[in-house]
Amino acid sequence: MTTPTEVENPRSEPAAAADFFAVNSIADASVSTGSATTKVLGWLTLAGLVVLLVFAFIISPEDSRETADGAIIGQFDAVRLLYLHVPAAVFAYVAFALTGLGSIIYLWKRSRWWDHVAHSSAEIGVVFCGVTLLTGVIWGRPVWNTWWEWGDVRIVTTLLLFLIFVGYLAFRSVPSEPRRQARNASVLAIIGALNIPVVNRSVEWWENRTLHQQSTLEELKIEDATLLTLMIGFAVFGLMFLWLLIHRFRVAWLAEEVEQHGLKQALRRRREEAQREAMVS
Amino acid sequence: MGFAKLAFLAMELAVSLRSLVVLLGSFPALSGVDLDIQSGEIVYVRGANGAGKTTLLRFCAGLLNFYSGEGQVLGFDIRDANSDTRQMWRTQVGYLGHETRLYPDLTAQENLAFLAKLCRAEMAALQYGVERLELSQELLATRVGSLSAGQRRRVALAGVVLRSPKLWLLDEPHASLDSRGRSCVDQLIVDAAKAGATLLVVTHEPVAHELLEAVPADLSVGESAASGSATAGSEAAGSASGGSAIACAPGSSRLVELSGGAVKGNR
Amino acid sequence: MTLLLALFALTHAGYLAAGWSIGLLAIGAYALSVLVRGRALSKRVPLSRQRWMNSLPDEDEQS
Amino acid sequence: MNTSDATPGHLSLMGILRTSWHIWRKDLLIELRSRVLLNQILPFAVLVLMLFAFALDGDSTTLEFFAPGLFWVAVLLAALLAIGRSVATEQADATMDNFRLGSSSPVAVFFGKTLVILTQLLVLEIVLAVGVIVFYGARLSEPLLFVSTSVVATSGIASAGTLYAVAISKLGVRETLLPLLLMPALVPVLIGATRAFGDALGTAGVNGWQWLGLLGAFALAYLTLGALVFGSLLEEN
Repeated sequence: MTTPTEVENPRSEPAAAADFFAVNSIADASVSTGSATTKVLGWLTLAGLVVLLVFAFIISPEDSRETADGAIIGQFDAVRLLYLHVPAAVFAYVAFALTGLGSIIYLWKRSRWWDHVAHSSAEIGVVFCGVTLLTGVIWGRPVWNTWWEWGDVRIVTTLLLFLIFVGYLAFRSVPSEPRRQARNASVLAIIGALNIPVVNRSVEWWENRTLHQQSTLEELKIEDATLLTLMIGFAVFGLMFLWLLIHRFRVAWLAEEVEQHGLKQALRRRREEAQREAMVS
Repeated sequence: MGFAKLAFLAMELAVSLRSLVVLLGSFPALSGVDLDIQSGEIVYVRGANGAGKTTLLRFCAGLLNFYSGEGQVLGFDIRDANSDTRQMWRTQVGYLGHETRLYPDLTAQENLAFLAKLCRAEMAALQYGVERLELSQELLATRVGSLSAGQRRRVALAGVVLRSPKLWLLDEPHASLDSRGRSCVDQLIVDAAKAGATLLVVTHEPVAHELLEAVPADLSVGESAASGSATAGSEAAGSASGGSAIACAPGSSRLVELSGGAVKGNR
Repeated sequence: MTLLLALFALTHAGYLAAGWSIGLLAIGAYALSVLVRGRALSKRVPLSRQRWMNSLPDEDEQS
Repeated sequence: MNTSDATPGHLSLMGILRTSWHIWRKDLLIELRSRVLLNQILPFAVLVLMLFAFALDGDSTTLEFFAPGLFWVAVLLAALLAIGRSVATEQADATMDNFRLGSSSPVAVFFGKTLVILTQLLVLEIVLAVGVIVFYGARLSEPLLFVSTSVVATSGIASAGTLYAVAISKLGVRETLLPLLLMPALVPVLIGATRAFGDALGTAGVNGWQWLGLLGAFALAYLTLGALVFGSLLEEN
């Protein structure tokens, strides 16, 4: 990752309190979470998105092939939705895996840095997961002739994963003691991440049939343009994920800064109060 | 001399805190406490609402983590995050908070028996608690939910007594007690200190002079340790630990004022 | 018009347009909300604590 | 009979089991006095069975076929109440502090509370079993599988429930948040237990014992996880 890696455990430096107050020049503060790196990243993402759209709608062919008995089958134009659906799904899973990883490291090292990574990643994961479900439903209608298929393992697993992390975010949105929240949220995230394989297995055993492409790449009768478009999709979503993660992380970091600032002021006020009282008596 | 003083510091201080900051959420309930309490001492803590009295007690009970500072309680370094150490620390304190921590659906007897089992106290200790708090058989057989506030308080205190704690942390033990209950508690406090326990008692009422002087006053009543507010923390720390290394008699008592989450020396 | 509708039905263009636009709009809206939150918060934090502004000296590095 | 002399006896297995047992007995005593399970949660569970019958138009074939799933949904709904009640018991007068200040390890508290919920739900399941047999016409073809599925699946529900309930016990919104967190996590139990019951009640041609294995792994995972993290969940800040 880029710049924010320099920041290690912002909580563990109460000693810097004094000069922080001396500066206190909030008026000329910056007004965004952007930096040179993220600007480049952002433009690259947007440019990539345009390229992706061009490839998805114009260059890549529609999915159709002839079976042995002469019928023409395939997803036809609907395949173009997969260039959004598949990368979003993959990076939703990546995001949740990162949340699980960040939570484990948080419990181990107790550095708020990793807690912010976990929280940020979960939020992005929920957005991507929502997009996955939405496009999946829209794609299923023309191709499977049904909006939703309970017999399908991946779609059910993904919905559950979505709900688990919606719950995680709901937990995090309730204001409470910050360290306890971070600790308990980490536990929730780890359980949630561990649930993925369990849910997946159980849904698969549940109904031993599945509509889903066993492996999307295999089924898509890999034509060069199709594969290339999918790869572009992965690249664009990778950049997008990184951009979102960095910005969201900085939001979390700023929120903690504000909290720390409030804490230091509260501490100062409280000490003044103590001194005043001592003077009186 | 140096050795004697060191030994004194190691052996005799039941509680020793330096610049202790404790957060509740992101509010600094304790903003820098410097406090030394010797074994066998009774320290009354007074202060306005929100001064941090309850937080100080809960911290000393090992129930809260701190933000910055250092020190020890009953010989346990407060920086030691090991959960076993923490557990041992907690088992040696007797903490009475605002809540009575009793189950309203159980009788007083059942509540006390459960508490005794949780901390593995012996039946004799339970019996001692029952006697000291003058709990009648009839009261013991009553559901806690239908006891009066004062009676519940006495049951809760018996629950503290049965732990035979080394450090007593009592949050307004007089609350909702009648005069007989109060004198009962006062006597309990003095006796516990004489038996070698250390007591930290939060009170809103003016502490009666006869209480503070119930013990030989010639042995450093009040001026042993607590001094310095938080902002002067560093210099106060030196004087507080070094200044008055006079052993106090078991049962000697003093008053400490808490305001703005910091202790200031009194008398 | 009916021809256009028929074309939509035949080529799944409606599904395609809906899927892509809703998907990208959702992500775009989220990105925007992150930026807005960041802007609001960074007004309340001194510049010296926003370390990604790498033009500034990192004064807290030692602590 | 060790007293509070700070030996690390609180870590011994016997110490943990003894404390769990005391917590179990204490909660059952409270239940005997307050009758919340008997007077409120049990009737509610039976009511749920009735609601299903209304929703499915009282069709006896449908009800018999779906009896396993309906049974477990009723259990899950009642479990939410039982778990909420179990935490509320400790929340009323800060009795959670007694556990923190006690000399036993937090693991004992976790096991004890799990055991309480397990017991209560098993009692509830006996009533529900009679309910599906009487109301839905379910036929018990494999009693052993039926009983072992109940015990194992309910252990999973109880341990996961205790874990989640304590993780959010300090929040004011815990009643509304608990279902959102707990239900997705319990989906594997619902699937597994329904399938195993399908075998036990003879409505599905599957191997129920295989599903019992999944349920066992789930329960074991949550019991282990709970034992590992419960201490930090109990801490205040």
